[in-house]
Amino acid sequence: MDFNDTQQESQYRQQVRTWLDANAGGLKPTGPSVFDAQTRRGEADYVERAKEWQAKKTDAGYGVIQWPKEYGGAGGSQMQAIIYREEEARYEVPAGVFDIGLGMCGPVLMMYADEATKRRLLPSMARGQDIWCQLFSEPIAGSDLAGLRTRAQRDGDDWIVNGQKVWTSGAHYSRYGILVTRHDPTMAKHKGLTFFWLDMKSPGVEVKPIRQISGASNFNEVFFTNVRIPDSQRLGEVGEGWQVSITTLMNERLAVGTVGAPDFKEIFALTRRVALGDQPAIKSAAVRSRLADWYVEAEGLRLTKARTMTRLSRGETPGPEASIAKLVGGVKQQEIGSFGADLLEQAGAVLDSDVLPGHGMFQQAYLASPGIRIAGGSDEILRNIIAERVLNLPGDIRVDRDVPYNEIPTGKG
Amino acid sequence: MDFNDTQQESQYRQQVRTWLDANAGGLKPTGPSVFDAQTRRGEADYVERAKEWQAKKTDAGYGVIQWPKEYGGAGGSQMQAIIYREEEARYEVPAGVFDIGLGMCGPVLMMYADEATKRRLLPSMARGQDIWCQLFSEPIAGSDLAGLRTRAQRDGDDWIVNGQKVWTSGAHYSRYGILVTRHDPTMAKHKGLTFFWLDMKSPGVEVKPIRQISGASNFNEVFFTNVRIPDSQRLGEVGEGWQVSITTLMNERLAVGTVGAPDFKEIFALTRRVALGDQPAIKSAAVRSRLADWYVEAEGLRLTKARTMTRLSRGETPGPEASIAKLVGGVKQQEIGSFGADLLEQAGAVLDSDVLPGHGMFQQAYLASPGIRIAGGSDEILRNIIAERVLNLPGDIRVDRDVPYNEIPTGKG
Amino acid sequence: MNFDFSDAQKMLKTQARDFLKSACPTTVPRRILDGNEPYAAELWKGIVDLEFTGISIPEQYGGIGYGYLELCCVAEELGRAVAPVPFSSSVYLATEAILAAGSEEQKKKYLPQLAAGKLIGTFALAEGAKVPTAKNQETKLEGGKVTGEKLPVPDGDVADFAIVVASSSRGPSLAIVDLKGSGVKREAVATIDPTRSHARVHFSGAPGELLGVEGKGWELKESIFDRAAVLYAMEQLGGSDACLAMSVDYAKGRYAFGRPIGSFQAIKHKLADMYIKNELARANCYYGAWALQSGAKELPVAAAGARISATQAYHFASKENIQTHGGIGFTWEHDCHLFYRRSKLLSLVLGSLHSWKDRLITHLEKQAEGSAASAAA
Amino acid sequence: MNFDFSDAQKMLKTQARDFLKSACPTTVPRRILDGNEPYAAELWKGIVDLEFTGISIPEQYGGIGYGYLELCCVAEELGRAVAPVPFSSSVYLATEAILAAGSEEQKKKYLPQLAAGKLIGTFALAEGAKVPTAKNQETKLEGGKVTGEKLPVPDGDVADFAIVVASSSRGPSLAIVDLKGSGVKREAVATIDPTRSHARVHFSGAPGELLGVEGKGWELKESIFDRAAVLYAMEQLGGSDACLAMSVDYAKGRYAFGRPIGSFQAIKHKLADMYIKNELARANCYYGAWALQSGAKELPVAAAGARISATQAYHFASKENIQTHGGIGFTWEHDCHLFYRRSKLLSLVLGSLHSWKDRLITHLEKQAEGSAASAAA
Repeated sequence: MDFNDTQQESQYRQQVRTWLDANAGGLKPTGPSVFDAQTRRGEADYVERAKEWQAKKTDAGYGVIQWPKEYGGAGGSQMQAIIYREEEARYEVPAGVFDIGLGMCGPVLMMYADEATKRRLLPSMARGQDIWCQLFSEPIAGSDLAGLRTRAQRDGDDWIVNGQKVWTSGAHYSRYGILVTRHDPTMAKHKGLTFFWLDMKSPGVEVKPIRQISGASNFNEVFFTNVRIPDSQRLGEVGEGWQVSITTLMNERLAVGTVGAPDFKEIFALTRRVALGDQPAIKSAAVRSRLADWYVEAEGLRLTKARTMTRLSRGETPGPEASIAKLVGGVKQQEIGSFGADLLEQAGAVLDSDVLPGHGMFQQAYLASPGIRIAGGSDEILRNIIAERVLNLPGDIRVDRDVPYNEIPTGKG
Repeated sequence: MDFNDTQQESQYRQQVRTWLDANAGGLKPTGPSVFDAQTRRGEADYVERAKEWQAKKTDAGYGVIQWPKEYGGAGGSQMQAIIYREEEARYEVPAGVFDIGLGMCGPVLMMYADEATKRRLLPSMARGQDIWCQLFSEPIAGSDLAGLRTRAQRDGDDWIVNGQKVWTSGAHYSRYGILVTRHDPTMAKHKGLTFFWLDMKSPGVEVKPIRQISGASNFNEVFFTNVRIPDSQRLGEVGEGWQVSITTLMNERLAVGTVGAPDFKEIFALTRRVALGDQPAIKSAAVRSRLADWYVEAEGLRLTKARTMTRLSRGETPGPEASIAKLVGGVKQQEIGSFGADLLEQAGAVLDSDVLPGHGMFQQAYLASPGIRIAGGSDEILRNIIAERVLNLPGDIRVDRDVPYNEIPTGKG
Repeated sequence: MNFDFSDAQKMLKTQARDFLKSACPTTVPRRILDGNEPYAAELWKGIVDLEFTGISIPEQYGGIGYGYLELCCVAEELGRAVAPVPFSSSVYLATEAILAAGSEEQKKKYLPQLAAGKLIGTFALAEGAKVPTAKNQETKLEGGKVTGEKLPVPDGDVADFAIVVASSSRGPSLAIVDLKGSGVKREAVATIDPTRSHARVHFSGAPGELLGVEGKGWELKESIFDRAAVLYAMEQLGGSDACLAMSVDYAKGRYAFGRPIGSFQAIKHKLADMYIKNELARANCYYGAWALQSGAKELPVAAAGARISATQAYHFASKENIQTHGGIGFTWEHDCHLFYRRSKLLSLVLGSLHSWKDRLITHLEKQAEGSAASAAA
Repeated sequence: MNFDFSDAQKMLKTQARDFLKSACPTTVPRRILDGNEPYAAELWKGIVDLEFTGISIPEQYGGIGYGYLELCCVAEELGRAVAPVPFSSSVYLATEAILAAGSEEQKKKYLPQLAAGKLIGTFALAEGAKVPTAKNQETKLEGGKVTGEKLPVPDGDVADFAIVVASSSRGPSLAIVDLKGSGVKREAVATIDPTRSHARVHFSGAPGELLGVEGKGWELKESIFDRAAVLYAMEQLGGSDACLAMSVDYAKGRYAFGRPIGSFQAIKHKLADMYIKNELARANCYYGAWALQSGAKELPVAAAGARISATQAYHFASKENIQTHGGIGFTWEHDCHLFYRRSKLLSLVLGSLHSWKDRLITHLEKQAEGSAASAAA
């Protein structure tokens, strides 16, 4: 048992560092990270810089390391990709823009698209030229994705799509998207689905931002009005849409995961800085007790990830760790945000960090964390997944199976 | 809003106090109560003393105050009964032995037995001469009581009963019991049940004590082998057993409830007595935080009870408060027991209070509390009850309705 | 025993609820959230017209001289409606402070105006990111002049006057300062709940009129906060109830997997827990109300109990209400966050849960020592 | 990076598990629970024959000189089996203490015997109902004689010798005392877990052989406890895993309302939470194991992390395992309480969660100050 690289790994890491030192925009400031409210101000620039950086990486062989060369990857190993990610994380570089495309859309295309399509679309995706988004959830179909309503009707060699998607990250700057639709509402809900990729510039596609509690807009609503999609853009057979979606979601579980700051590091720093009575808050046994809880949770997640990495490096497929990371991390951040605000007493209500320099991060986290507990699989859904897929406990009783979709009760909607 | 008696009430309270001072065995020691492991040592005496005390009360008109005189009660009001209970609680008198009889068996007899039976059985029950028990749960039917298996087969004017009951308090010193059985396994589970009262001395009734984790034996298993019960002892119609049981359980929800010591008072006293570092444990902010949580819970329960009393005094029927008291109280006692042991570090493991005078109570509570969280409705069942009966949320999906009982899946059992 | 509100009090409560249903649907706090108004002026006027601002003020000072149980009824409803008005600052804090410590002259001067809503008052304690103590008050009161900075001051940008905690040569004292007068600079600051405005208030030799005994300001502030804690707790209880009602309603109407989400135990049991916390908080709050009304010696303990349990209940209810709503629940457009924000604000305005827990145990220790002493005597 | 046990280590673990499956089914701890034996002698002999008692002891002292990762593998399995043997006292505490501080002579004298199971050792710290500190040790070491009383001493009634924390004129020191020799009176005491025997040990001038530097006993005890914390945590992890397995198995086979209780979310989600706590504890425990094996400077922090997370996981798993089983779960006849008792015992034997949390944060503060200092330098 050790935390050291193999010789090859450390050589590769060294090589990566040298390149990053020469090409990345310098190291991140160490110490507690600063919270980024992620409004859409300056987002366009950010996306541009991200594209440039991705292109640069790709030219240097660090683009999508684990993908085959013919699809725009570097033909490297899973482990090299991990090492690169670890190293890049230490630098100030634009990140996150391509996660959904490379993490979910790419893999699904590789499995279901024909060779020509793959060679046409994947390289520009890998290089960051074309950003992709994922069009799954609907107002009526969140946790119950298979309950989706968006219709696709066959029309000669095309399909006509009408309906609405929601919670689509990056839809407003995406060139392409993957889309699951219902082609037959008279079939059982999981059987009547069909999957496509589409050009987001197609006539009839309209994107509207969703504003979250935190004020940020990380998501969109996407409306489809008589959108034409050639049958050649279908992924999987007609009626196979659910299986295709599931494969994609499996990849999401790996993509989703680690919840950002504030975490233990930040709350620990705060409790050493602010006073409670006559001494720093950290001297209070009550504060120490909470800190210890968060420390072992944060460490538990960090080290669970290390166990996953170890399995990956052996070519094994990882388990449900990502679900755990989001489930534990979301609740933890909500508690930490709330506790951080409490430490300032009345002043804990102040949100504006210009008014209280060095503060505001915990208040922002208090407002952002409810979204973490819901997006990409709610706490409740993740517990079901762990119970059913890891512990093999029985599924919930289903009343929506083997019933025509259009006869399943929907209440008000 | 006030906590004072009305003039009548305070007169009655005064009268009760005078009588108790003259007749009860003196006041309880104040301060934190001492935990009673309730083994069966000396139980027989205890039961005898309880019977004498109940008889004495009855002669003085304090037996079952709210019952009609013709059934052995004092024909008093609900409120007088409450006042008497409040006052008696301050004295050293044997309690608890008649709760099930008077709280559950009596009421169900009043509703379903014929006049002659009532006049025959209720007075001796009220006077404490005959103790009653309740024979409901079975190994296969706990939370799912209606899943019970004990068979009653018609034989002329009698019924022949075979099967097993479990968790029967006081069965070993009870003269009579109320019993729910299945007379027809081919009917739907809730429809094939029939309810009786029976003489516990009937041939074929065998009582075996159950030992709990705590070492105490508050419950019994009761086995029935060809036990004959005259049809005249049936309560409710054939097949009406479920409705009769439900009425009884409604009364149980009121009977069950307040969880005993250790509670806030005891853990508060302990934290003032034992040291943590150089000062009393109560000076630790971590300890204060936990204490405050328990205080508001304990007060919340005490004052919720006060709200119930207020409703009772107006002749209204109380809600689900008792469920709350047990649900919150059981978990609270488990935490307090565990925390109380932790305060003594290594010595917290010592169970024997002869070895560590003044301790042992919290360790005993740690061992006894798991039973509280399960007996008389598990935490999970109580949450269901609150969700469905108070918040009117939909019931769980049922797969055991409208199916013949003997076709319902039972797994291993 | 009669541990319940009277029929008259319940009628007042219904009146308040009905009024707020029509005068303060969630579109009103939402308007303040999204717009530039510091508070809903028309709603404030409606509340004043109903004389809710004068409930605890005796008739000889222009009030209607009801008791605190009546004020509690109104507070619960204002909390339920997430009302965006300076009621708490002006009534629970400023009015109570003057009732408690004001000279006859001060009472005559301020109370009628407060009752009539012609003046809005507030209370200025916090001085930024630190736990306020009797010793660390940097704002000074010297020669009738107040100097220093208070942040955040609830409604500090709209209030006409503030009762300021300031250190004089005799120790912590309370001073009434005209916020529209000389030597006062104030600017609104963004808080976690934009439906209730807050300000940074800077005093440079602003005239300060002593309230109560000089040097005894901290004890006074403590007793004012004990009383206010009960009233804020009632607001928290109302908000917490509103969250439970929203969640239950949504859980019945929202379907997933072909059934109402309220039929899943993950949701059912979450809402059962919400109900339980609310009921325990309600019992503690009513006890606080009783102690406030009857001036019982139990008030400090009862107030802390109400404050702690209501804070915990509202925190749980407001966050799990969002969780119950799922995706729609964390959007700006949905009402869930109005309660989530208000819950946090109310949990901080009189000091954090941590401080109130410490306060509760301190009082219980005193009680225990007291009874031990009396037993010994 | 390779954050996992080696194949050889996993084989040892499997060997230990298979052995305990047959040699220590729950009927064995149950026998100790209900009977009068202090521990399962035949099981102890089997463990000794497998040389588990010699894993961490170098070959020159009669051990087999494996590393701590191997010992961790065995510890996890002993915990899973709720093994009623003095392994932890003799191996994690006594053996480790002598390895850490023993003179060459002491090592030669004790280690081979400990490895061969001819001697059982233990560690005597607690002196009744108080948190042990460097200052409050009332047991004295004067002129090579130990006087005082230790309570409770794990396996104190069966151990051949104990390493006793005692105050000498130079300060807290460790002394090896022959518990069968003169000046020692001992009596078994009932604890929350009768499957592991404990004693009150009274010393009246019992000969005590100094272990390590006189006056440095407390630092020594701290480092011994850091190392032992990892090993106890592995036992806690094993027990916690066993509870999860029991619960899952029961939830699948037990039917209510015509369906397995494991299909109700109240149970499913409870068990999911159990799994999560166990996985987080596992990660922390493995980290502790790594630090112990590699003698990393992170040991004190890693050990506290392992200790805290494993204590929390086992507490949750053992109590909710009973809850999952319902009525049968709180009967004496069912196995659930074996784990519930052991969980509590293990959470106390090295000091409570509260102490370890404080210890963790203290180390983290030192680290932070250190890194700040080095940054400044």
